[in-house]
Amino acid sequence: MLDISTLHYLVLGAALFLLGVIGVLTRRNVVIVLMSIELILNAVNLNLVAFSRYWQGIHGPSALHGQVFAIFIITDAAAEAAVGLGILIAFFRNKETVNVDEVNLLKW
Amino acid sequence: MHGVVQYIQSYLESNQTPGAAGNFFWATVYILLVFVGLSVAVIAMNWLERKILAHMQVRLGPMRVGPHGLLQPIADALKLLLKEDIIPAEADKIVFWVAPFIVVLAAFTVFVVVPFGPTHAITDMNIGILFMLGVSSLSVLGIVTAGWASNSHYPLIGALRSSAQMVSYEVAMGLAVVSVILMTSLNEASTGTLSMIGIVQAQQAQQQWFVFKFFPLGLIGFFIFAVAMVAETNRAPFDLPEAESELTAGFHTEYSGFRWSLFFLAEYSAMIAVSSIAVTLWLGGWLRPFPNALQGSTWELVFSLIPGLAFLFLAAMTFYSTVRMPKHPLFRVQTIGLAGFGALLGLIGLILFIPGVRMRVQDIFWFSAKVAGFMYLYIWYRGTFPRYRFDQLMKVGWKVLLPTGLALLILTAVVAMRSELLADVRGVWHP
Amino acid sequence: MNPAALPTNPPVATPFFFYLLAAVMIIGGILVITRKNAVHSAMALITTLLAQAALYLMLYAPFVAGVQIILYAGGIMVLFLFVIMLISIERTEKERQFNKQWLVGIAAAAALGGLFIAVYTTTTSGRTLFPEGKLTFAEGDNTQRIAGLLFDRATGTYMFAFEIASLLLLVAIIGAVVMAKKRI
Amino acid sequence: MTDSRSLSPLDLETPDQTFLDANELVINMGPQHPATHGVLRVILRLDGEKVMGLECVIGYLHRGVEKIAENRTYTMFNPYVDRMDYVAAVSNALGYCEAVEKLLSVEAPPRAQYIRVILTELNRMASHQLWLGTHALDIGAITPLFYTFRDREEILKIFEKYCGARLTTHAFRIGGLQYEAYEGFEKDVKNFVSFVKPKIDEYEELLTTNRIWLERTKGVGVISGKDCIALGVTGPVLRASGVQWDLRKAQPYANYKNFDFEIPTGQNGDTYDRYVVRMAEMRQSLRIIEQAVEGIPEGPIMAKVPKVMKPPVGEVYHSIEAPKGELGYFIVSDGSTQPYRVRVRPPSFVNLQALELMCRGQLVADVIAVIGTLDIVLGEVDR
Repeated sequence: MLDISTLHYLVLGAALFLLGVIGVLTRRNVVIVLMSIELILNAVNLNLVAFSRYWQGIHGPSALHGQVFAIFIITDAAAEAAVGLGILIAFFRNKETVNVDEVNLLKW
Repeated sequence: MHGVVQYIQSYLESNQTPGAAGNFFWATVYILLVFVGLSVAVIAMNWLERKILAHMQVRLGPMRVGPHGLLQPIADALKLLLKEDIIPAEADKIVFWVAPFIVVLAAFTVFVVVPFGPTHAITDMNIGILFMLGVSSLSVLGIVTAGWASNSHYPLIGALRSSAQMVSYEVAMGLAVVSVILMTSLNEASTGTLSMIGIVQAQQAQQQWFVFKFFPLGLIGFFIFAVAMVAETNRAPFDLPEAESELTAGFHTEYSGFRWSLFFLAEYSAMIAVSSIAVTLWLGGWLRPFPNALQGSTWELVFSLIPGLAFLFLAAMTFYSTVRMPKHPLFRVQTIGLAGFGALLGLIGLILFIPGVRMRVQDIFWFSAKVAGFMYLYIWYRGTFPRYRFDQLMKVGWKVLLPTGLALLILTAVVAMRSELLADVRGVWHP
Repeated sequence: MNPAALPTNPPVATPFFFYLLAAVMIIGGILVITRKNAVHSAMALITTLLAQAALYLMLYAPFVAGVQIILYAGGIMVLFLFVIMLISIERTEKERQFNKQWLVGIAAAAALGGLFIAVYTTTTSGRTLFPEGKLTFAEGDNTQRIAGLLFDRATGTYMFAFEIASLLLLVAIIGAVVMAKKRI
Repeated sequence: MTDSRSLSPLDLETPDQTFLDANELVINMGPQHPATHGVLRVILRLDGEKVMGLECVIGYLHRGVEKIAENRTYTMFNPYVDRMDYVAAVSNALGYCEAVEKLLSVEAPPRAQYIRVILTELNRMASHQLWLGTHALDIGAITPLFYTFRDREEILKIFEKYCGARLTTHAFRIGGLQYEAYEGFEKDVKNFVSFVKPKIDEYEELLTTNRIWLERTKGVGVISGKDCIALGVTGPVLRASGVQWDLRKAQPYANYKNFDFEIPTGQNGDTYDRYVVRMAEMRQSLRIIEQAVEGIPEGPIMAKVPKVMKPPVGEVYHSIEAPKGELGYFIVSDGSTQPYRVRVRPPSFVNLQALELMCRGQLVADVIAVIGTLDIVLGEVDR
């Protein structure tokens, strides 16, 4: 088998990203839409860490900017999930549904 | 064959963990060894818990299967394996099927980084303690999905309770752990570490268990962890997710037979796992007691004799109860069994006196003895305390442990800063 | 045979594990977006995240892997499951799963994919991005180095960003509480 | 919260508006449940863990005891009452025998009265010990159960030696006793008293100052004295709410006015006060037993009652202070050998009514604690 290059990771990241995009664009269930967003964020993370590995190969073991970015994105994802799910609960309590299609009013 | 012997020899002489040695085969063997040992420990724990609890409650506990009920856990295991495996008709079958395995996997995987000795660990990860906390937090996934998949109210409430409980106590637990990681950076050779082996080595280098470090800061951290770990493993007095008087059996109400026994196995191995974290972080892991006060080759010899003596003492106790067995022919088989068990213990004790084995095994012995102390605490709690109510449990977690943990972290950082600056002045600390 | 002769840091079976984990991740991702039941989706997502943590380990990023497990799998996904249990999902399971624009969505995603392919095939350095593929690092100081980037006075490029992130988390906590609370 | 304290009947149709009903959960606790003390079924409406309302469904242990009485002679019915509150069988028998004695206008001789008091108070001890063990078990402390059962065993041994049965004793007869106290009865009772006194301290040591126990019981299941009276709640539950009402003092029967004892009361009417009151009652019971065993007079143990009992036409209500509260017997006689109607006022049944009031707005775990603290016996609730 071939040695694994950065490109392998990038392709994997792109595939996951696309899956996430499809999920966000086509699903009606808000929970699954949020999960697809997590998928997208993770695809980005994978790319960043792969780049960091590549960068380390060039600039030595201290070039960890990609990994730091990944940590920030994970922090972001936590915040996003908390707020998103909070909105989801408020929405469900008032509308008794979790379908994005029904979020078509500016008030409820 | 010769190569194998040579390999074992070289391993025994080397200072690397089997995982670090990088040999796939031997790492696997070591994993199997640890897991078999863990299963045996769980079985022994089952018997001990029933006996100790029984004696606390003025009764005898299991006495029928084997002498003093020694074979009772085996009988229990057989019963559970032979029981019908019921999956409720309305349950979500796949998730119901998978959930116990998640719990068991999470509980067992933790042991990959548990250091039983400087060279007795499957692997020494750079992020050991992070890995341990992370993987042990995965078990909550299994519990939540088990409760949900049962499609029944009591398990669902149990699952919600346990997820809330475990997530909130993890925070306090993490803060206590971080304070220890700060302490590891204070020895003059290292810059702090997350590795489990590194943490114990830091205690060795600083000639002090971290529970006594910056007295009373280390002690406070230890207490926070000791409370949080009971809540983390869903044991009394924090056993709300499976509170039998309220929720019948909580998240595993609908489970039976083999699958139920997996939950049982996971609970006990999780108890051993968090106790090992506590022992590693605060009680010096494999280090023998008084590493700084009682030094010198004489003390080394004395302490290295203790494991063998402990086993011989157990053997003597067993023989004493053999003598006390009724002299009735009905009890002959049991008496012989007990004598055999005593002989086994004595044999182990004698083996532990062989110099090579002695030096090699005492790490494991001290580690296990400390963990066993924690196991006894667990049983003691269960025999003594009533159960907390859910809101009180949350109150303890968020309003007591969390602020204490934060204050502890800040105080530790301040104190550590001061000693680091001192070290910097001495020119031994370098970032 | 002395201890020094023991192999140190031997090459892991990288291609095999990469393809295995990649397959797990892709299958998990597909399951996430196709399952009717949100709990099944969440389980698939957890599998994906754990496989990704393993990939991080292969990329010599142990700290990120640990954070991934502890935060994503242990924290965020538990939150997801918790919420899924709070809202009853029986009704949504029987409903239509995909919206009316699913065709447009897939087309858009396909266009994006085409863009990716175009970029990756035209980039000349694509296949040689790991010039030192065999190079291994001591993992020992990964955490310390990240900490240096985050906190150190001299090398801490991301100190300010770190503080901002803590602010973000604070805002998120307040926001989540405000949103989810029935009555303040 | 203010309206949950009122006595309005539970309205299951319109949910309480302070709660949103998006995730209301209806849980069927029982009839098969480890902590409902038998076959009580409680339908709980929960918001998360908070109890929005509950409804008790009883009758799973109904045996028609009152109906059976109409087809039995007065003597033949006597053993049946033991099966109602089976953990306090002696008290049941005392109430029944005294009620029929009142109807017949006879009185048991003093010696019989003394032995009755000793056995009844022993039975109160046994009942309270069983309550303590199971109540602590419900709250999660498993060890007190074994301690109390160990000590209750000694009481049962005395019962067994006296009349041959341990639980459903059938110890008393209408008009007195069938059996003379056995050889060494007084010594056994004295030994028991000196044996159990330190044991009560032992239970208290485990629980009274235990932080978790205090948190679990203080302020849980509060009921005011007024509500107790309105609902007809009696016994330790009433006394813990600050009402000093004990039939042994208020309407002395069976020689109780000869003994010196106190009525322990609480102030807050919460689970902890009920616990304290019952613990104090155990000590008071021991006081009564000590006095009674010192002063047993010699003499006959059976009054003169006809072989075939035909009470005069009329009715009688007689109530005694059973361990769980006021146990009353209303007997209507039509002059025949069989009662025309027997109606029992069981304390457990009446006390159970307070459950809904005590639990609303509390948590699931509190429901368990409150069921335990009410000290119900389903045999008596369902009869």
